[in-house]
Amino acid sequence: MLSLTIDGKKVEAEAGWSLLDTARQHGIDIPTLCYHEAVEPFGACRLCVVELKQGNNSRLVASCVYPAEEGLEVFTSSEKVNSVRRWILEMLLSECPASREIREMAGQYGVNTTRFEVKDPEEQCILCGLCVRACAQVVGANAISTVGRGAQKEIGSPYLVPGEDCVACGTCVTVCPTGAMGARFERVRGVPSVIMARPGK
Amino acid sequence: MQVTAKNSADMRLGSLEELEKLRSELLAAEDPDQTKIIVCHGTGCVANDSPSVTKALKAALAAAGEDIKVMPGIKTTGCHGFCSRGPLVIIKPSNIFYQQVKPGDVEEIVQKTILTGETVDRLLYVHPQTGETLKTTEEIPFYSGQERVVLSNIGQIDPTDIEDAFKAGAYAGMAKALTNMEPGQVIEEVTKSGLRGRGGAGFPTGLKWSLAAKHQGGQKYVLCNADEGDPGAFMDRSVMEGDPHAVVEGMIIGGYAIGADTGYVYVRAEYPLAIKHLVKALDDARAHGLLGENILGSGFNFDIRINRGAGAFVCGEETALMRSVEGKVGEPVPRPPYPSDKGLFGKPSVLNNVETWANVSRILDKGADWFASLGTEKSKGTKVFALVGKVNNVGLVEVPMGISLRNIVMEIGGGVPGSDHFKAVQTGGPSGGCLPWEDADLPVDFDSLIAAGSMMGSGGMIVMDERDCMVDVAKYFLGFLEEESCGKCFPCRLGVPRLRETLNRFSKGQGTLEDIDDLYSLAEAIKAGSLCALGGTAPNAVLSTLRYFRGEYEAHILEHRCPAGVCKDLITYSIDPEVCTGCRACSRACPQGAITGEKKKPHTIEESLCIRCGMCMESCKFGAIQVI
Amino acid sequence: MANDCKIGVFLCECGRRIAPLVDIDQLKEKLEADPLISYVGVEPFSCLAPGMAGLKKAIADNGLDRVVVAGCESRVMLHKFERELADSGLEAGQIDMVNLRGHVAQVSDLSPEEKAAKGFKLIKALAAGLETLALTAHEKVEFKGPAMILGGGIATYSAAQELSRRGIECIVAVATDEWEDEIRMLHEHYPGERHYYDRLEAIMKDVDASPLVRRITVGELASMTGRTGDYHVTFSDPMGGPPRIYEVGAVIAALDGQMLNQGSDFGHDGRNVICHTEAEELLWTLGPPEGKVVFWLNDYEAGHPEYSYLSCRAAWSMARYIRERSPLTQVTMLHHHQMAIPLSAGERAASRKLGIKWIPYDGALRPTVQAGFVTYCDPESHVEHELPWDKLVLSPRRSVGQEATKVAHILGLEHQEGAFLEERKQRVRPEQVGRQEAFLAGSARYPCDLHESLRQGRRAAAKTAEMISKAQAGELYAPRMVCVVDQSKCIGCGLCKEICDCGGIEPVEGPGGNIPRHVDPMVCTGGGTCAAACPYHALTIQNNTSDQREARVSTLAQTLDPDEVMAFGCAWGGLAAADNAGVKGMAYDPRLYMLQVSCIGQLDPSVLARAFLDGANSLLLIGCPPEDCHHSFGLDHTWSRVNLMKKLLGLCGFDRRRIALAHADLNRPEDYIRTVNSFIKSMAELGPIERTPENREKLAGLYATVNNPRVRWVLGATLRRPWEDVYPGNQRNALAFDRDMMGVVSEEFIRARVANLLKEQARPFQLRELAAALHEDEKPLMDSLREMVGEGVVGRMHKDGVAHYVMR
Amino acid sequence: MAQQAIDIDIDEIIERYPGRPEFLIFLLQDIQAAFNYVSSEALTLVCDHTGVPESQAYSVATFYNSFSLEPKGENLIQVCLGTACHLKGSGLIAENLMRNLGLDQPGTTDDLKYTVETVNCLGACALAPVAVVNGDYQPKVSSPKLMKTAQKLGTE
Repeated sequence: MLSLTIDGKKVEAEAGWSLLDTARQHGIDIPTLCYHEAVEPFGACRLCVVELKQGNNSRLVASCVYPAEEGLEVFTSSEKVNSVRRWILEMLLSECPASREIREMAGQYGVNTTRFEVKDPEEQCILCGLCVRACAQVVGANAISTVGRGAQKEIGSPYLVPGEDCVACGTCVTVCPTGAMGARFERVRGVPSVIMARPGK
Repeated sequence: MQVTAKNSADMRLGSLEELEKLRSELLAAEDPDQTKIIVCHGTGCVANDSPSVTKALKAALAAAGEDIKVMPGIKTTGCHGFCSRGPLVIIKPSNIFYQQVKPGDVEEIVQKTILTGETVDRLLYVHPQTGETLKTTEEIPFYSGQERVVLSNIGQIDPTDIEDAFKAGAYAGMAKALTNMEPGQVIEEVTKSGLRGRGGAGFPTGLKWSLAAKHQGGQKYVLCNADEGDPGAFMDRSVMEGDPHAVVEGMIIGGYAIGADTGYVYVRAEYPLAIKHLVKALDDARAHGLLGENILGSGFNFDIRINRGAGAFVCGEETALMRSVEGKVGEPVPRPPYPSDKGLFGKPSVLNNVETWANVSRILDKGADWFASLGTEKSKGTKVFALVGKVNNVGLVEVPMGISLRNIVMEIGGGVPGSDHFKAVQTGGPSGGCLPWEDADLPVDFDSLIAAGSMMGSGGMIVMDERDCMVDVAKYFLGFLEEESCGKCFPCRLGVPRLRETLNRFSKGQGTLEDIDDLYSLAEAIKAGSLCALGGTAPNAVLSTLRYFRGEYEAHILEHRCPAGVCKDLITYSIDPEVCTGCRACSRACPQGAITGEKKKPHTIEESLCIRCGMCMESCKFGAIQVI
Repeated sequence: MANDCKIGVFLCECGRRIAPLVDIDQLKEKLEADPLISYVGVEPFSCLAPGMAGLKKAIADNGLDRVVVAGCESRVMLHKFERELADSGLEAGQIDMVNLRGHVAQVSDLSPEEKAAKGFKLIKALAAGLETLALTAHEKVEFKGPAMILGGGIATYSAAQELSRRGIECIVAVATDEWEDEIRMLHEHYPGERHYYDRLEAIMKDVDASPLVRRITVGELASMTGRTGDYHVTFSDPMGGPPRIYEVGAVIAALDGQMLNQGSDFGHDGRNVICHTEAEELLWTLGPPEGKVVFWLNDYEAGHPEYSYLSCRAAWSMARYIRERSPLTQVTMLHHHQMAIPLSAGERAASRKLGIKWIPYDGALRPTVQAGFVTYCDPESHVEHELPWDKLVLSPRRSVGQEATKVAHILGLEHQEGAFLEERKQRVRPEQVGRQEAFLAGSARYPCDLHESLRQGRRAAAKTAEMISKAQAGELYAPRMVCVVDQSKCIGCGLCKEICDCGGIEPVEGPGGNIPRHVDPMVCTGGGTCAAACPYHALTIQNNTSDQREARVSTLAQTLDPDEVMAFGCAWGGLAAADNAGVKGMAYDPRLYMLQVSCIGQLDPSVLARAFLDGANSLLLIGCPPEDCHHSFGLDHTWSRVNLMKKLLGLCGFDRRRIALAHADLNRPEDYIRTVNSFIKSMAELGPIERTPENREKLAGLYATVNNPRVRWVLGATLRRPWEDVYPGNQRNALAFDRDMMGVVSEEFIRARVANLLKEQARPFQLRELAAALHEDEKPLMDSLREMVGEGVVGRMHKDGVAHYVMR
Repeated sequence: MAQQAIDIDIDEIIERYPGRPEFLIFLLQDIQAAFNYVSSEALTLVCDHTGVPESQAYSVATFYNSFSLEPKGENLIQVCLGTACHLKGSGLIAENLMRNLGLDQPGTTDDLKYTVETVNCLGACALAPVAVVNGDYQPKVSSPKLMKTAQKLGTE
């Protein structure tokens, strides 16, 4: 048993629990986008950042991957934390304005408009990669992946055409936090199965 | 050569003694009063066609044949550092330093210097300020001002000849470590030396090793980060090209210290020569039993593999690099778990960069105290810098930690062309920042650079003058990082382009002072929120330029002008009628047909058509075209 | 039956997404009060490390061997629970999930108490299903005998090489034992690829040298029977001796397609106007021709633009061959202006250096062949040109070829007359099927070049080898939920094999004689429409049986309020759509109670009948979209089954609309909601079925009828067959057939009710009494009774002159 | 570069490395070097060999700059955009070259004759601005110089 404090509340945790696990177990809510219980944590969206204070120096870590440690002082919604979240959400508003989920979440942080120019008003995808990881880790089909890098990055099946590997189970659509996968689904979902070549059919 | 001829059947060295025996034999075999002609074959000089110089030399010597008493040896070496003066030819032992040698000059060199011993003065280096002609390397401030530890052998040895390296003491430190020291002692020694990672962050190397070493047994790895991505930095390349053995030796020592049996060198594919020399070095080392099973009879097994980078700057980040070695997409992963616990293939791993490994072999050879005696309290030893940009002596310099910017740029670097000061010095590559002339006396070491809002980085040092726009520079680095961001974590993927957007507006003369405040706040969020160092340091370029050159920003925003005359949208090209000869070169070059005028009469530029491509300026032989 | 099992239920609070919306405490109480359930736990997040630890502890402390997690989508999370709870001794099948969040909490404005009540009913139903689960042991798959490569295609050799590389023994069954012959004839299948033959030769030598490869010369393939790991392959003897039978563990078929010549409409004459195979032959025997050679890449005109890539590559390599050896020969490539020239930059440069001309023609105008000239229209200038030739080389016509077709037929690979044998990967999750990869290699699969068919050979071999090595290590298990045959019940009618194309059902000698079937568990995907069709209930999906479904249905039906509607959703359609509606928090009629099936086709009519029998007033089946079934025509078959149910409901005097089949696209939850709301609305108008004794009796009859082999047989006849290409199956003289079917159904309905009654009362009945009791006319009753007496099902005795009937 | 071998046996390349995922990048690099792009056929072969799912291989192939999935031109012109070169106007040089060849961004001309790439620092900062044409360094280039060189190559 480890003991640490989250937002001043003393809590206990087992070795191997992440800060997010621990917080949730004790009813403390931390926002997430790229996190889903069914797959390994990824630490990409940085919305789940929390502030660790050791003496007078502090730093932000992603609670979904950072392990609970004895005596940690964790703050899940300090000003520093919220500023990071607000900026990310504001940028997401301009990046994927079509996503209702993002607008709602941003609203909760008082972000209702964005100072940045909107590239594509139809865009919903935040590139959290949940669909990709679910396809690999939950379904085992490995039908989709990230394509390209950085700002050009997108999600799709090889050569961005419907893939043989997709079994059209829709897991990616179900785990998608923004509804982007639904919009993309027709472009990756495999064609109806024709019977497979095999002896004795 | 002849020495090893007899035991060439099996060159494997079974013990420390055998190594030292071979070393002394090789040294003994050297003829002291034989002249040696050293030709630089670093990438810089090669690009300046030094190979043909070598060819010409061989021919000339052959021609001169019988007139020569002792036939000089020709040695092609790695980079001498003084790249802007290449091709370089140095005559040993007298160390006569010839620069910008063309194949045509070779005949004269042979006739004069080799036969009669007199110098060819027109090939000597002339001090840009004093104007005096300097004969030998020792006299040239570019060299005399340096303290060469990592670079000590580079330019002296033939990197493709391991025996030449032996003569220069290669593998002595490694032999000492493997035969007379426990792994623990090795780590102690490195810790004692106070060596800090030369890759950028300056993490204490000894500490890093001990973290990996504490895992008892099991598979472990050491890695060498040779994915030198920082634009304007080429120290690591020169080390690998000029003295690959220093790196190999260092890695063997590291492997022994933490108990790893495999090393990986992750080297940038853009460095073909470096890869070639590394491969050769590894083969030779294996042939001499310095890699493989039971090295020097110590019972320690170790070998090194080479991975070529595939073109992703982010792979300079250690976790990303390891993913890349695993054949995966080079995206960083969150830490903890730290590589020293779960690194390559999930095994404890230690990653250092080329210069660090090279330092390790020196430390084990000369001792921790010697190393600790160099540099400052918190930053021990020396640092190699790639001194580039608006500076007279462009090239590689190695100096003790803590010496001032002024010293490096104005003394060793020979100052800024056409100016008595620099406008800014950019250190630390894209992660670093720009330091102003006011900071010229800043001691260059890890901590003071960070305090000044920049960082040591891998050692790029880009000198800028008044014609360089700080907004443009910041924009450049952000553009670079936007290109190179892996796109995994949101703050970096989304934030960096947004920062650049704002700067774009500035460089168009748009934007407001409020934007600057937003810039600060967003930059802080990116620093704090990003997953890896690439994102975490991305805003430095903006922050540091804002800190020291805010005025220039305001000039763009408020007065809609670019003081340095760089930002396209805020400048106009014009032709000075006094100077213009009406030669038509510019009007022919102009892709827009914006330049008109009769033959032999001054031309004019129709501004509405001009796209500011600069073609006219480049094509004008008389410098008649200026930017306002 | 595992009636002594201990079932635990774990309720997730899921942050604020379930807990406050559903009254967890009340739900907990209800469940704890239920005798079926031995333990109830509540976790903030069952799926996270802390929650998982809680589950494991509870399972250990209370010796639970069945678990229901009431949380979110089983499609997403079940996998994790199975993985995590494996070391608590729970296997797939022992854990089930209710989507409390997506089907209850998030999708209606019911009060927390009402939601708790709804959750209770769903959970209890699953618990009942788990109670009925009879867990079967893992089936280990073994390979008896080596792998065999047959069919004689060139991929034979790459496959054999790969197998021996991976240390797998294999038999190569070929027609000739001289591989030089093979190479000599190769241009018939792969013209223009001579540059590759050396490598091929190396492969063949390699194979020859391998001690693991046994090469046999055989006649024609006669038959193949068996299942993964245990096949019997029979060849006719080339010397005319008795047929030879080989016992092998795996089979790889290497089949090459055939190159046919173009017809005279392209001027083909086999002398000066020739096709690739002939051209290759020419180069091979006489060497490069003199004069003007024109390659007309006429695949567009031949109706197969998609093959132009292959033809162009072949033509290019022949063109190179000619120019390199005979510089005087002029070579021109004439191609459709839309055709992309598949040459790399380097090849373009080489082509330029070799002076090979590439001339595009306007595709709108078909070039015409005259003696010595081809006339074409320039796409730029639209001017007509004549291109002179001494030899005109046309692209070949590509077909699967007789040879390949014959073999394919015996192996059961043929799925469409004359079409190439390419077939797609099954769209089920990898863990659902034991054997993913096609074992077929060669250009008979789809037109491809030599390199590609060799690759296919290697791939097929690699996949086979993986399986065999896994089996040798004793680590190859068949999937848990696949069909099994109860040999004691199976009469070998072959209906299952006829309707199920997942291929799991093992072939038998000859045209389906009365030999009990087997299922190849490595191929069956567990769709189970075959099981639902078996007239004798001889087929079942192990660990996911109809009994389990009946148990669920019955329990749920008993707890449902009159206005509540029972539904089934398939994991690929209805259920997934419901999940996605839940994720989006879209509200819909809360009176829907959805149970999950992995394919709507696995719903046996007996399950549907059970629902009505035990209290359901209506039933909605939601499958996946038409032609989108991931198993075998599940939706189509259910369509027929629902029609049967409608007939019977009619016979009972109930509204036929009480059961309906629908389909939903998982990506269109809004459509799904429309479906649900409209059905429930119409059901509300109907009101409930009165549970009078009379109605009960009829429903019992209904239930008995759908389990009647004769009825199931007729139903089976209506099910869509794989070769039928319309949904929901061809209707041949629809009305006549329907009349016959109705006849059978109503007959058996009456007989069933009579039987039920006599059994129940266990006393002699007069016709009059029977008619009164069943509220039927005496006439039809009389007919049925006479038959039943004739069959000896019912005994007839005379008491004071009146015939009395009693059950035998 | 102009003279790429056109009969390289891809299977020979594939067999250079053991069939393990960590050799994915090695294989892609060798194929890129040999054919100056990675065709979909090649990618499939690599996946078969290494056992990496196609989607992941595709992801890797698109993540790293050094791989191209379309054929590159006969002549490869790389302009260095390192800091030193940038300060000496290499950005403009690249723009001008591309405009001259009718490209609006780095890439390959329709006739597959030229491919223009911008590269990060080549470490030849002393020679800034630097371009590399079919492998040869061009020290201190200017727009006119580079265009002339390109023209010359085109007429070969």
